Amino acid sequence: MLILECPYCGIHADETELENGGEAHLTRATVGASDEEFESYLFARANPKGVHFERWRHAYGCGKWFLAARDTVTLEVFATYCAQTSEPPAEVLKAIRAKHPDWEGSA
Amino acid sequence: MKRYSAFAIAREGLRYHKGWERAWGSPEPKKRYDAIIVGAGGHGLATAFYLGKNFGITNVAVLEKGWLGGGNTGRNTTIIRSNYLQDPSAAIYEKSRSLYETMSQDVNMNVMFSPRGVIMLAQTHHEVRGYQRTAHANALQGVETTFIGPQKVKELVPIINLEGPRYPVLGGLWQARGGTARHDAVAWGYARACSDMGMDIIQNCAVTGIETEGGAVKAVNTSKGRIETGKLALVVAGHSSDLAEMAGFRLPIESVALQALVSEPIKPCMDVVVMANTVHGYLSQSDKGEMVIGGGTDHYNNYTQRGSFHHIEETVRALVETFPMMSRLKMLRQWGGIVDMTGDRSPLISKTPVGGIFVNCGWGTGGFKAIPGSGWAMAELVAKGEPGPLAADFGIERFREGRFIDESVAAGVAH
Amino acid sequence: MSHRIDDAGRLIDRTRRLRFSFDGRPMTGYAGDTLASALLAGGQMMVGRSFKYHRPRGVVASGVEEPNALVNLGSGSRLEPNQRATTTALFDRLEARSQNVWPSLAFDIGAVNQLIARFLPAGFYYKTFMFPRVAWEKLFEPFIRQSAGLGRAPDPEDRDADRYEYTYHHTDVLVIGGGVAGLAAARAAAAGGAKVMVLEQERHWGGRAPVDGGEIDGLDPDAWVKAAVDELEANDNVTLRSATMGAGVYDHGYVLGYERVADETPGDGRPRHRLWRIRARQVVTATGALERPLSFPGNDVPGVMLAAAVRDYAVNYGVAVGRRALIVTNNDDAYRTALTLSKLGLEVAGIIDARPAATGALAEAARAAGLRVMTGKAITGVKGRRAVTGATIANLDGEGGEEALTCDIIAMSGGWSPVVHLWSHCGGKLSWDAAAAMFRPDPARPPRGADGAAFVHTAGAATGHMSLSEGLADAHAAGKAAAKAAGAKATRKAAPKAPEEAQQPLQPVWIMPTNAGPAKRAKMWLDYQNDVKVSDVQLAAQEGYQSVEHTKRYTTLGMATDQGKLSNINGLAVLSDALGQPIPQTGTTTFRPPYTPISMGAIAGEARGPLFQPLRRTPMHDMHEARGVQWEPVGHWRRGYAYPKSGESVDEAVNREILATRARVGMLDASTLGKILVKGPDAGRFMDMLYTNMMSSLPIGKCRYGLMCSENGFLSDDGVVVRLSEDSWLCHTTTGGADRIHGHMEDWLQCEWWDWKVYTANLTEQYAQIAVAGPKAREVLEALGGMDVSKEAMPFMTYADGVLADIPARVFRISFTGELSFEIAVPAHRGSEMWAAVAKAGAPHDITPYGTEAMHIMRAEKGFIMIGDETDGTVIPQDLGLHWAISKKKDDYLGKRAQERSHMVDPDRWRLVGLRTLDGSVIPDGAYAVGEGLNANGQRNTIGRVTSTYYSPTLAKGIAMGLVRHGPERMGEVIDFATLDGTGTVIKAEICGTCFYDHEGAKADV
Amino acid sequence: MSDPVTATRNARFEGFATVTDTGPRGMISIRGDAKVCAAAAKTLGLALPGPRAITAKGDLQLAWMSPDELLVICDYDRAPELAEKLEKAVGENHSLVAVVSDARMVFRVEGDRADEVLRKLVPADLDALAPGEMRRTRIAQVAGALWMVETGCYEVMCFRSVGVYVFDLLANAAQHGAELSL
Ligand SMILES: Cc1cc2nc3c(=O)[nH]c(=O)nc-3n(C[C@H](O)[C@H](O)[C@H](O)COP(=O)(O)OP(=O)(O)OC[C@H]3O[C@@H](n4cnc5c(N)ncnc54)[C@H](O)[C@@H]3O)c2cc1C
Ligand SMILES: NC(=O)c1ccc[n+]([C@@H]2O[C@H](COP(=O)([O-])OP(=O)(O)OC[C@H]3O[C@@H](n4cnc5c(N)ncnc54)[C@H](O)[C@@H]3O)[C@@H](O)[C@H]2O)c1
Ligand SMILES: Cc1cc2nc3c(=O)[nH]c(=O)nc-3n(C[C@H](O)[C@H](O)[C@H](O)COP(=O)(O)O)c2cc1C
Ligand SMILES: [Zn+2]
Repeated sequence: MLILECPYCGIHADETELENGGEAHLTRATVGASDEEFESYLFARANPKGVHFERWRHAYGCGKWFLAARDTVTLEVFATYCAQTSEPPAEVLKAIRAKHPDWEGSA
Repeated sequence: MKRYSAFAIAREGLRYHKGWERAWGSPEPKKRYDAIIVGAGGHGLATAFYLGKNFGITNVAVLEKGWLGGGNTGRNTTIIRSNYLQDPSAAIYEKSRSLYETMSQDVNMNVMFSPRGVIMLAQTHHEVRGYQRTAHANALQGVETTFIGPQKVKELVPIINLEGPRYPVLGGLWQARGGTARHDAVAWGYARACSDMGMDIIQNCAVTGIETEGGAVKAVNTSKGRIETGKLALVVAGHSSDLAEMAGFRLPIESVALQALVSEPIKPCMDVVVMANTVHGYLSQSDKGEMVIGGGTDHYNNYTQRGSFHHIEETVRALVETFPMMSRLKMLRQWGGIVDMTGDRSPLISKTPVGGIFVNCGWGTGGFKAIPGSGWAMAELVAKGEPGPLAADFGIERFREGRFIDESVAAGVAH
Repeated sequence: MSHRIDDAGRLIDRTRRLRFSFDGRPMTGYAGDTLASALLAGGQMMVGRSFKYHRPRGVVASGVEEPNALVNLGSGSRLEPNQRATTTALFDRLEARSQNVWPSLAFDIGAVNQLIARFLPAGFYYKTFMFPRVAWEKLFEPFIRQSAGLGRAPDPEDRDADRYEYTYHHTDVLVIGGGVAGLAAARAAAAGGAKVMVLEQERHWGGRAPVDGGEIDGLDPDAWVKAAVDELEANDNVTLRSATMGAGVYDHGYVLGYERVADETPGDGRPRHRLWRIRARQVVTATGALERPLSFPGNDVPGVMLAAAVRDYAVNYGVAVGRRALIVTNNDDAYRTALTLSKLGLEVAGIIDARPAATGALAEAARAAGLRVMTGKAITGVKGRRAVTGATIANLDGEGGEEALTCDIIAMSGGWSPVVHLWSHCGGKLSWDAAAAMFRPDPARPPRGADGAAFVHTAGAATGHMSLSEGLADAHAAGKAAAKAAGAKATRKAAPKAPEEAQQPLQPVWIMPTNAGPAKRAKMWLDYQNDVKVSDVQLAAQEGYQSVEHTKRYTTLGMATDQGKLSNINGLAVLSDALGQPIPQTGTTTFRPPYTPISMGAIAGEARGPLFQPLRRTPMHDMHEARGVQWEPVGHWRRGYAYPKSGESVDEAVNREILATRARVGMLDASTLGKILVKGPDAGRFMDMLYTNMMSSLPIGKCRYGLMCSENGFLSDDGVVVRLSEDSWLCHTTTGGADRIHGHMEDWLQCEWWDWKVYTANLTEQYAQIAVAGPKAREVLEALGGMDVSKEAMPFMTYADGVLADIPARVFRISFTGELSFEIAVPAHRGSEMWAAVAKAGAPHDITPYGTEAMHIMRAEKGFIMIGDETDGTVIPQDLGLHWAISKKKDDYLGKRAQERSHMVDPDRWRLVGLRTLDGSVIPDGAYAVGEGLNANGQRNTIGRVTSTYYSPTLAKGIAMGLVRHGPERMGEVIDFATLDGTGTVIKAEICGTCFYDHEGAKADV
Repeated sequence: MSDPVTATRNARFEGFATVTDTGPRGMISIRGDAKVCAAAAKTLGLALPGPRAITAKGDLQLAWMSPDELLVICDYDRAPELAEKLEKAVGENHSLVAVVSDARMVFRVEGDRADEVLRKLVPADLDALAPGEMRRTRIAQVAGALWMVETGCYEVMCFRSVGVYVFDLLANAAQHGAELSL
């Protein structure tokens, strides 16, 4: 029963107020992309044991999507941040490294 | 291996059971095997069994990071059925179901396959049509199912409330020879039979790395050292992405928690297995008397073998509504497993970008029933390097081609 | 004979006598009794039978750990199977019945299993019942099933007479356990200003201390507990809940509390149970410790009990379970029982202490009280079958000759195990304390919360501190630490103090006598309820079920309703011994919630009957209901399927509705259709990405049918799009699609095209919408008055805003039936008013309300697709011949790239056609068209399937659409649809166009 | 012309707290950036609410719904006219103004133990709900929002189609004998 802070409302929302949207920071591949690129965009998932960047929507709140860096093994949440970014901001990476100094980034 | 039988029990009973041997060995790993299977769940062990039985390949090791059968094989709600919609699914699940019929004799351990029938309830017109479609498909696929009306449902499931205030039962898809089996015994039975064929089942042996050379597998590194092989089968369910990453590729897999629970044991009140997909719950009563109950998955990536309680609530609500007598039973225990969900919710039995490495995963919430059939098909793939007809459609390339095997279309979940 | 002791019983009220019955026998007890104490007071030693061998079983414990005393409580709509007598508060007219007995508790047929017990060791069923194959299915399994289970299944036709509810609670510190440790922790936490909640499963506070005695801050424990509770209750920051169990600890500080509100007052109208969904920043588990049995032969005979339980019954309930007790122990604590009993005037046959010497203060006190203490000894056998009559003793190793003693109860203590369950639920790890022979929480490996920091602490006996003085100090520190971690101040208050007690360490004794041979080991019970014995665990080890998890599953150790509270530690010690490995290497099985079983009713909460799921009602819901509508659930909505008149079948009603609509005019409640407003300078561009069609070019005031696909290329929704103004579009979606599609739009706008200037608003619920369809539709609207609805003013596929029947309305000229048709949207609060107005205006034409089924059939007659019928998540628009709705001019739209993949452009894909049966019959729903031969897996080849198939009342014959391989190229060909009648009969159907009615579309465009 | 009717039409339940349907309310949804929101607030003569806040003057209320969304709550009859005014005020700025009065319902829960009714149904921490704060959250199985009117009085907003469900939930939770007695 996770709790995540919605960066827009500042609410520590209950999991049941949220909706998960899968892996974050995917780059949309579309017309013009190769079959491989398109397949990878739609299906190949990091699914790591450890730090995962993912999308959440404050569905029963402000309705906004936000992103989270969360550990899939300990369920620790390192940070939540706004969705309008194509890669994790520096302070998010810093928050992760503070806990996992040898974390190498998402594969 | 000494055979199990009533006679053996009588003999041992008289001498306080001193003579029973180990069910399976506990060897140290050799330097090299012809084939290594990672994961001693049902699928891994069945793969090993059929490698030996169908192809005579017995220089095989099954590596298991924990205790054998301790993954999803040891924590599922044991529903066995083959009334799938799409041809490739129906083929492999029916093969599997038919192998369950003789599994006890095949492995000489009573796995208690109990073909007492499975009903999938239809509670909306849409579901009625979906299941009628499945019944039509099954007839052509050689899977015996029928669409039954509400009264027949009530006869089979006396505890059901047909007139639920929200979703009255309009009928159901009935597979008379679906049922359940004793999940642990499936793993134990295969382990014992594999061990008897001379295979090494090595527990507490986690694979931590995969060595490749020239695009093909060379060896695995494990918590018990390095072991060489030319054929490596990854059969690790929820951990598949982890192993794939060791070999340098990604899979269309996400790992999420699926939960189950049991009630306290009560006197028999329901023989058949019931699945209610509209409201999200399914249950059966075990031979010990507990109601074995499952529901939906969590929606976030998770490796904890726990899950979020609101799914339990949702499932229990659904069941109390459909089977009102459940209200006064108690939940005894709840648990979770990490299931491997693919992009189309159907499994992978496939070659991979690395030579000699094969994957069998993606069974998600419904692979217990597939264990023997999947092992049969996987053994063929590993032995020959190419899939046979049962596995042919389950290759990873289908995602590139857009050729999905989507079972959700007929309605609901897939346990 | 009464078993009551005169001057004891701190929890009972002797002035309030309660009547109850056991197996129909009338009995009495006192207010404050548990069912178990009342049964024991009435001399009822035997209370049930075990699962496998049907052995006679009596009460062993006094609390949640009880494995034997389970009863069917109540009857009819209040029957509760497997109710634990030790935690059931007695109430007047309570009815209890023993379980797993037939025909009766005293004479039970199943007991024959005892005679062959030798041949029924752990896992015997895995080794037999395999031959002949059918015998398992037809003979053995049915037999095993018949004897399964314990309690009675409630009658399926009875409805639970009670109600249940949930509640949420948020707290800084949650203390689970209201013993002296819990209370001390709560005081420390509250003193720092933290918001504190304390849960205690029992109805009274204080835990063991009031029975065990001692002194806290100079007070006797009872007095201290009372003062502590008063103090906490007076504190605004503190919430105390008794009769509320901490059932489970979950991720991120979520804890389930299970409150038994009205168990003892059935029918008083209060919720029976309440499930607390608690979010705690910090949790302190002060859950105490549980006493372990000793494994000696015959340790399951009724009358063999935990030593502390014997003491509890005497002190708390004034019940002398027997008159002459034999104490057997490996630690000091059981001496308390001996002393208590003798102080109350009961006989103590002796104290068997496994340790070579007993030197502690309690042992000295026992000797001083004249009790016989025998050290280095073991019980080697128990006399009696249904009740203890005596025991034999010998040296601990079994040697040295046996002595027989008479006694009517045996009070055993194998040491204490901290209750680590709640610590462990969410990942807290344990370490083995060899000196104290217990697993205790390892504070270095705690459960961690959202911030990665520890969120559970333990206190008192739950930490492993078995003395009052240490336990209180520990609890105070835990409360202080928890408050601090939750952001409150740390108190400066001192911890409560208790005098130090010198204790002699216990000596682990896992089987007794230690030299017991196979026959004796087969009589030493570990798991009473599931009949697991020492010999079973040893057999598992011998057969290679070495992991403790394998042993559990092979023997069923710890899987009974008590979840091994008594048996697990003893079992794994036996296993470790058999494997010759240290106990920590064996480890424990996984602790899972709930701590003790909780009712499904509570888990379902208020969500039953009408509150089971939200029911979405349209503004006209009640009007349909009043008309006797046949409902159909569509998602959470309820839509009218048809409106049968009295004496009419549903099918007849559907046909009548269609004919009336086609001949005159019909009306449909279309309010559930999604209505999403999309607005902004970039809205056109966005619409072009969302829909496969070109929507940016739609002229203002016009409507256009559109398709939406998922990024995977599959058709996901359809509906009419309306251009409202230069920068705004109104998108109609399917009923099920409204929320999903709105979410989908926001997803793309927020997460991909966040620089596009587009806003959306889901206006679905703002409007009631009524479709008026049929040749007389225009006349109906004209009669409503207020708007010019002529063909000229409002051509097909346009809309207009205005006032209709004095209600502000937006009227669309769109048609899903193929008839002249208007859809009228009005503010939802005016919906029923408009419905009534339409009905009135249409009365001269006999306007007929029609339901979803009539709508489905009429659209099928027209060859219009339906999301969910023609589509199933695997179908792309190209399959449906909807090329005209896929813009070729656009560079991109969601799903476009996906539709270029090899399988999507495969010419062999099944494509939509109409199907006309040669004999006019209706093809069954879901039928497949068969091809030649079998595929590689031996399955019959198929070449297509029906997607929609109906009896068309308009054409008076069956019509269908279906997806067929190369379908559109095979017009006029006849194909075979397989039936399910088992005879191989096929239905022959000719491939035709999808439209069966008014090909030119003349009727709609008038 | 007859009156607009809500889904529960003057419903009222008296248990340990009182639950009432407050009748039709005017509501206007405004989407826009900070500038648009500020202009809207100014037009209404109300303070611009910060995150989660609801500001009020007379019977006019302005609620923060999300970073780019406000909700005006007013008299039912005034909504169309106010919406027009707002449209004008935000002018050419990219925005969306829509009357949504009929899409929602508002219930009032009153009494010394009013909070206990809500505690049973929403996962939000009621003790943390500040005066002047509107919490959007989940009410049992549907979306909703609530705010405190004054001590012992809350208003609860939900969608119209689930009005009966929410009313039944509130009434069920408020039954005599089911006090939490916190
Ligand atoms: C709660 C629940 C209910 C279910 N209900 C049903 C049902 O009713 N019917 C049905 O058909 N299916 C059901 N399923 C699904 C079914 O359990 C699984 O699909 C099936 O058991 C998968 O078997 P497996 O052998 O692939 O995986 P597992 O049994 O999980 O085996 C994988 C093994 O790989 C090991 N492993 C992982 N990583 C490594 C490594 N690095 N090195 C060595 N070993 C490793 C794991 O320890 C594990 O033992 C359910 C699943 C769950 C969780
Ligand atoms: N000398 C010994 O060997 C020995 C052994 C055990 C206990 N003790 C004595 O026991 C006392 C220990 O005090 P303590 O407070 O640590 O333990 P306790 O056993 O007195 O209290 C624990 C309390 O927690 C409650 N509880 C347990 N699990 C719960 C749950 N899941 N939800 C709600 N309530 C739950 C119990 O009902 C009990 O009231 C001292 O008096 C100590 O001397 C002594
Ligand atoms: C079919 C089935 C029946 C079960 N029956 C019981 C039972 O009667 N008693 C019990 O304690 N657990 C029962 N369990 C749950 C197991 O104890 C255990 O929780 C589950 O296998 C997951 O393992 P874990 O909890 O050790 O992680 C059952 C599990 C399954 C799959
Ligand atoms: Zn938010």
